[in-house]
Amino acid sequence: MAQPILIAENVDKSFGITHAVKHVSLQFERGEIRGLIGENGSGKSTFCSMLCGIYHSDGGRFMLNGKEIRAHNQVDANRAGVSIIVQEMGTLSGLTVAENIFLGNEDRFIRLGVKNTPAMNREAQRLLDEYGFGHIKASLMIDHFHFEDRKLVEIVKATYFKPQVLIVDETTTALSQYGRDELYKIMNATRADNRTVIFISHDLNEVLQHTDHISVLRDGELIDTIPSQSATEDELKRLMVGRELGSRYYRTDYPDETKPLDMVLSVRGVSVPGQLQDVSFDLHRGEILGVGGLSECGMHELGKAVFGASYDRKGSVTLADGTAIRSIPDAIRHSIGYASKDRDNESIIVNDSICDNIVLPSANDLAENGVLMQRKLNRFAGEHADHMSVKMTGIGQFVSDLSGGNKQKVVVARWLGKASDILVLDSPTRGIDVKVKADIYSLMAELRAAGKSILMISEEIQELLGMCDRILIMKDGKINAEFIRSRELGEEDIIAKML
Amino acid sequence: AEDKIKIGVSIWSSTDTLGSEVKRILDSAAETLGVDVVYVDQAHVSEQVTASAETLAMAGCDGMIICNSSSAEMASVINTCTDNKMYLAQFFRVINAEANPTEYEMAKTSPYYVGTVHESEPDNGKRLVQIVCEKGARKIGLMGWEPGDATFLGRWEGYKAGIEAWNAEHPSDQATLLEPQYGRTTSDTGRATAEAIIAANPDIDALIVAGGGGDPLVGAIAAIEGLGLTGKIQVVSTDFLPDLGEKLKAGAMSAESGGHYADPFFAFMLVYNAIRGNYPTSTDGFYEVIFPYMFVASPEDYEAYAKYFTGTELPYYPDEIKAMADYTIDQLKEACAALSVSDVVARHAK
Amino acid sequence: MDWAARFQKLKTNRVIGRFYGLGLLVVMAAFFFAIFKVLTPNNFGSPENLFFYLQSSIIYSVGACGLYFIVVMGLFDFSIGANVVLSSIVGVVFSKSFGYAGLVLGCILCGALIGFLNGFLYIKLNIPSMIVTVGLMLIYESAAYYVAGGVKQMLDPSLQMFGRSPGNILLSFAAFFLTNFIIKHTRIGTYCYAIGSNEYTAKNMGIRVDRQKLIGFVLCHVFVGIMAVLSVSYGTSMTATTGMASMIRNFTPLMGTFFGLTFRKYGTAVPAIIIGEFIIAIIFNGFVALGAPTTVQNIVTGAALLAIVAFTARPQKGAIAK
Amino acid sequence: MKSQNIAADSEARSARNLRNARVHNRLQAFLPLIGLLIIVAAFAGLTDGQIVTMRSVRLILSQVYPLMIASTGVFMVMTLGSLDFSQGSILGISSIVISWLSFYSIPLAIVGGILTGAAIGLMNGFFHVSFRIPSFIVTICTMYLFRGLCAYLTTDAPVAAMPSITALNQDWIKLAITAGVLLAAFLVFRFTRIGIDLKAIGAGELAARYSGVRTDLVKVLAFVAAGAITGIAAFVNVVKVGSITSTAGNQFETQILIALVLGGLPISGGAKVRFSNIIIGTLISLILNNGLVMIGLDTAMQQLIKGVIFLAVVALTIDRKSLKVIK
Ligand SMILES: Nc1ncnc2c1ncn2[C@@H]1O[C@H](COP(=O)(O)OP(=O)(O)OP(=O)(O)O)[C@@H](O)[C@H]1O
Ligand SMILES: Nc1ncnc2c1ncn2[C@@H]1O[C@H](COP(=O)(O)OP(=O)(O)OP(=O)(O)O)[C@@H](O)[C@H]1O
Ligand SMILES: [Mg+2]
Ligand SMILES: [Mg+2]
Repeated sequence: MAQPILIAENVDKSFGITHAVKHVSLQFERGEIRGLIGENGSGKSTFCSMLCGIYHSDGGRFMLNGKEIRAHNQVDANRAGVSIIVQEMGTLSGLTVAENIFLGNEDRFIRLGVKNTPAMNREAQRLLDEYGFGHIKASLMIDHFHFEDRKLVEIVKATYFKPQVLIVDETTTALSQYGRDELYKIMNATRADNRTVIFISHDLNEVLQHTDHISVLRDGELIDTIPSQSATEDELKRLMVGRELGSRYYRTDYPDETKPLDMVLSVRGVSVPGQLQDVSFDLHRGEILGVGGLSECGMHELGKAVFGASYDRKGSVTLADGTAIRSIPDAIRHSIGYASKDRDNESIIVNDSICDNIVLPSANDLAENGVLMQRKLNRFAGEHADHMSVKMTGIGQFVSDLSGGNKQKVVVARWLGKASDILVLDSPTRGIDVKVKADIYSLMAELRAAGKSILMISEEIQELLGMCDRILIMKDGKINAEFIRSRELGEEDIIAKML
Repeated sequence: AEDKIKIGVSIWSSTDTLGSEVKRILDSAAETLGVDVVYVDQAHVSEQVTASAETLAMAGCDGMIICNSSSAEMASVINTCTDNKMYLAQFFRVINAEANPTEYEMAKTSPYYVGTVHESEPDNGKRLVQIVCEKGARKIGLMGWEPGDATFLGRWEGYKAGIEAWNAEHPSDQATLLEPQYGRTTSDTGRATAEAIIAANPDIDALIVAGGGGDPLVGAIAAIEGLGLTGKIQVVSTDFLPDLGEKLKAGAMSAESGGHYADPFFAFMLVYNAIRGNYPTSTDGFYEVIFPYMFVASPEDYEAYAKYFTGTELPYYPDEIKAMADYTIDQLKEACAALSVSDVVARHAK
Repeated sequence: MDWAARFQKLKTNRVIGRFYGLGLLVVMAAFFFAIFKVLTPNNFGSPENLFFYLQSSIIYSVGACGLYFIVVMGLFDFSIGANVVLSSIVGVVFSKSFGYAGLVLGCILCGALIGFLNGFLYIKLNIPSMIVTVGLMLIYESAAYYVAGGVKQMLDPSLQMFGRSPGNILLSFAAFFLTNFIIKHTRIGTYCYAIGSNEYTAKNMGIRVDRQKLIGFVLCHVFVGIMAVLSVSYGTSMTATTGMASMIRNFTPLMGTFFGLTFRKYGTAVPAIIIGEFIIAIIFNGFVALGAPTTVQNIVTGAALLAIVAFTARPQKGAIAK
Repeated sequence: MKSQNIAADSEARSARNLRNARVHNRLQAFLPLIGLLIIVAAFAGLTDGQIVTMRSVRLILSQVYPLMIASTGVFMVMTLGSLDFSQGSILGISSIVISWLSFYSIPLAIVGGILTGAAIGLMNGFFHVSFRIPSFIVTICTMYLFRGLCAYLTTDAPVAAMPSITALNQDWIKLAITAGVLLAAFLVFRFTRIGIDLKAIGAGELAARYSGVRTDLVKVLAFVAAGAITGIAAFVNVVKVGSITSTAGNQFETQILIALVLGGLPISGGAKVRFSNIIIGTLISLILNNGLVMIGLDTAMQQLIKGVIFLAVVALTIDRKSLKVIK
């Protein structure tokens, strides 16, 4: 057998205590498309980011064509023959399409310091045409194009120089069928050219169809690499999930659903341009309602819409007594709390004290005639932080010093402090270790028992299955399915409705 | 160092053209008389003007001289001086008795307000207008530096009075003065403003650059040269230029008044003598010393001026300064009134 | 497609888009021109007058071009005015021995040095650019005083070519073309925009961000050095004054930069800077022609600029502005 | 076993890091105060103790009032991470209004000055918030605008206040006003949710919005407050100066900026601001100004030293950690 094109030897990476990639050793053959799958947070992106110089590995090395590759940034990696289409937006606004494609690699158009813009535009246009993306004009600002076209530009940027190894990290979710087909063509062409593609996707069907081998990661560990031809979706899922459901930290009760529930929140015909279409559902007292789907399905926006945080929201969100929720202050005043998926930017004020963070939504309640006494605030914040057993040196400590799990505890503490009856929790256990996860799950169960209502948005199917009384699955901005909690309900049922 | 007299100078800027000349003459006097001087630049910003007196009091000055930007500020300055037993004299400025009677009264009653040395700005303005009118100008543009500056307002009064006087005498040959525009204190803004004035009023035959430290004047002359109007538009001003002689020769300038950088010297002398107890300060009045402007209207005038006023020369030699230190107030007034180009030429020719 | 969308589409067309931006600018200039022409038809706005307005405005446009490099990266510089003063004085001093070469090179090299110092200290001390340049402004002002020796620096009449019409036009338009060239035809321009757009991603693309910022500062102050040549040639003298007096010189170029930023999306930053400053000159001269005090001009300029920035801004909902 | 060791190890390390960070933070907070003490000590040495005499203290205080009052307002704006360059113009215009109204009644004049400042602040806040234009662009535009207006109103003569108003120019009155403003602002900052809101917006606007802070409203209010408070500073100014010229308030905004930065206020605002920044900063700034004069240096040298000290103080005290990218 020929020498593998890329070898990862014992690659390791931790973010603080989170061991994101655990001593992974992997080989990639020349002329193959390799699927890389695993649950959210299993370390796929981190693994690829190290290869591309976006992160530095803590240990191990990558060998490309028998030579060690140590990239310090993406352009380095490109020069060495590795390129990546990242999960997030990778284009820069304010630059033209052509400038974006050649950013950091303009040298070939520069003679004596002069950039030959027409030549660069021509070349970019030629590439775009060649890829069949002729509708994108190379000389225009990237800002003129919507998300999908920008992703196509990224595809061109990452592949035009025929890299030895091309990484496609969950790009397909952003693409329509047309874009996907174009991407598959490029992947196939790369393989035909005896080069290699690493393809990351949550769409198992897609992975099975388009890859030669599939490697499965779970909690940062390499589980197995299997040939695609003989694999089945079920087998992949088993490899991905691996551990037993529910045994340790999920709920174990399966209440009989005949018990009538009081509606506490009613969502009717909610639409947000480009994100949500006509979503309606009810949330009941003492219920954990799960919302699942693929990242871009609109479920994260749904949390914002319920919390009154969406711009241009249509439709209504009302409480049982008919009170309409139109803005964030409305929501907070009426006992709705919200924890965002983007914890550091939206949930918590990182550069502020734990005390201020916990107190903020409750400030009006804590004030006597508008006066806030620091002692009272401290007591309040201290109580709730302790209740959540936040690991801290004191409530004056800045949140930026805390670990992810403890940040999340602070977020929860603030809404418990506000005595919120309805909690909208978006990806509450994202990037959190097992112990804190367990804490959060047991807290959710407690709250549920106390008659509070929780809308849990999650990308983790097991979590939905393990915790929710009811699960809504979203697709393309709409509710695609609804499941009631039961022992029989399995991941497959859910995945089937997500894709 | 304890008994050395210390005199503060509150000035708009000790670094611009006029300011550094003022500094030069004051430094020389201080050195001659063994006095410490301390400068505070206040940019003619009212609140900084009043603060400057406090700063000087803090610095332990026995007296100070000040160029304020409006009369009303003097109330605060006089208070500060009285409270801190610091003698005070104004230069380039006088408290306007009609507009600011309270401040005027305070100045009179304060035992620390020694007096003021000032030019008669209205007279100066009037005289300049007379010169240009006599040289044939009938429509006169006017460029100030900052709106509302006390000195400019005084000069403007004079320009208007000059026009009135001319028109009263020549009912059939009237002259007009345009509304002022403001060219700030740099040469490029001065030029832009002068160009704008001329573009809007192509028929003006004279331009008064009221002052502003000389830079706007330089810009205005450049504007006129740039437009090819040198000699067609007379320029008069109240700031001397380093190359005034050439400009006069070339007809770029018509007449100029100035030389007032020696004025603070007399204010300095007032305070110096008050500190030494030579000039008793009454609680019902103060000394008023009128400083004459020097007028230069020909290259020859300027040559003499340049020789004895600029460069390394100063209008008074150290031994003269020493002698002046013991002048009575009347002698001092006389010396001040006598200062002119020919006076300096006569004294220094010896 | 409704009208608005069709219009939007037109604006995004590359060629028409550029003309749209230019057109908007010309319409604005024409608007102010027309107002004053109607109000005071006889002494405002003859072609000859307009040419003079242009000559006084291009000085600031050159400085605005320089500042543009800094501001698109999200940085700021308060030492523009101090640089004009210091560089002019250095230029005049050198012109006494080396003539035009001394003047031009003195100003530009002094500017480049200042730019280097600003960038270097900003990067090494890690202090926000706005603050570091306030401190340096104080220092440059005093440096200028010591270089000038407290004396008004007069530019020799035989060296005033850049204060008159072909000289100033040639030099400043050379500067405009150079700016446009650097922005559009070298990697510097691309990298400046990239850093302004997202510093982190830019770093990931292999752009050496610190070096690029340093280049930005040097370029900025080289253009300010050219502005110094034009300023001192136009005014024919320069005086060093301390006490933050140079701050006032920051603002007129800054106004032009605002225009450039506002019209950047149409790809017409440099023309916007030139026409923007020209509009400011029109307003100024218009008020002088009306016989209204120039003070009114500042009011109108401030208000007009605020209005232009406000109405060309199309803020995204929820966007964060500090 | 081994992994346990590693875990314990990293636990200990992070505890140590935390401790160090805390000590560092505390030190960071006291640096400006230390700076003030060093500067006082240095000038006391250089001026034979003159700067610490009762007289000097009184005189410095007398200069500090308007700056300290106005800095209090700008402090709020800068806590947001925004800037206000229109302060000097506000001081000028408010002073003019106060001078006009002083002929009718002093209380009316004070109210008028405050309202004028508040109105300009409202304009700043409105344009900043509703068009999302960076505050420094908006306030530079309004600075230009109102400086022009100020010059226009003082073209023919300085605007004089009623002469008897200077009778109010007494230390205790100015001290009382300043203390009143500081105390009121402190109480609001410390004992109402406004303080928490301001810091939260500066530290993370988006998260603040999601925590129920009405960010747009609070931002506008901060600009209004900054204007209104400068209206009060304008009253003290009028009382001291008696009449208003076109240059009134020139460069005031820069003095405020320099003072607050010297006081250790992070320019990005946020939760690390401290109320003491105002007091320490204005004092450092004025001691520097006056001390250099007392030493008897010439102006250019004073300014050179001031620039160097400014940069040095900022370089030593600035908190770089809370700035993700330094712009
Ligand atoms: N910026 C920081 N400054 C100081 N200490 C920090 C900082 N960030 C993290 N730490 C500390 O480092 C440790 C590891 O943090 P990290 O976020 O990786 O933890 P984690 O594994 O995500 O924990 P959790 O299980 O709570 O999510 C924590 O104890 C935290 O206090
Ligand atoms: N910059 C970071 N700082 C701290 N933790 C991180 C960081 N990036 C990733 N992690 C953590 O590392 C783990 C692996 O994340 P990674 O993004 O590689 O997962 P993934 O498999 O790509 O997931 P997804 O399918 O959601 O993209 C997660 O627990 C994640 O929270
Ligand atoms: Mg990923
Ligand atoms: Mg974590």
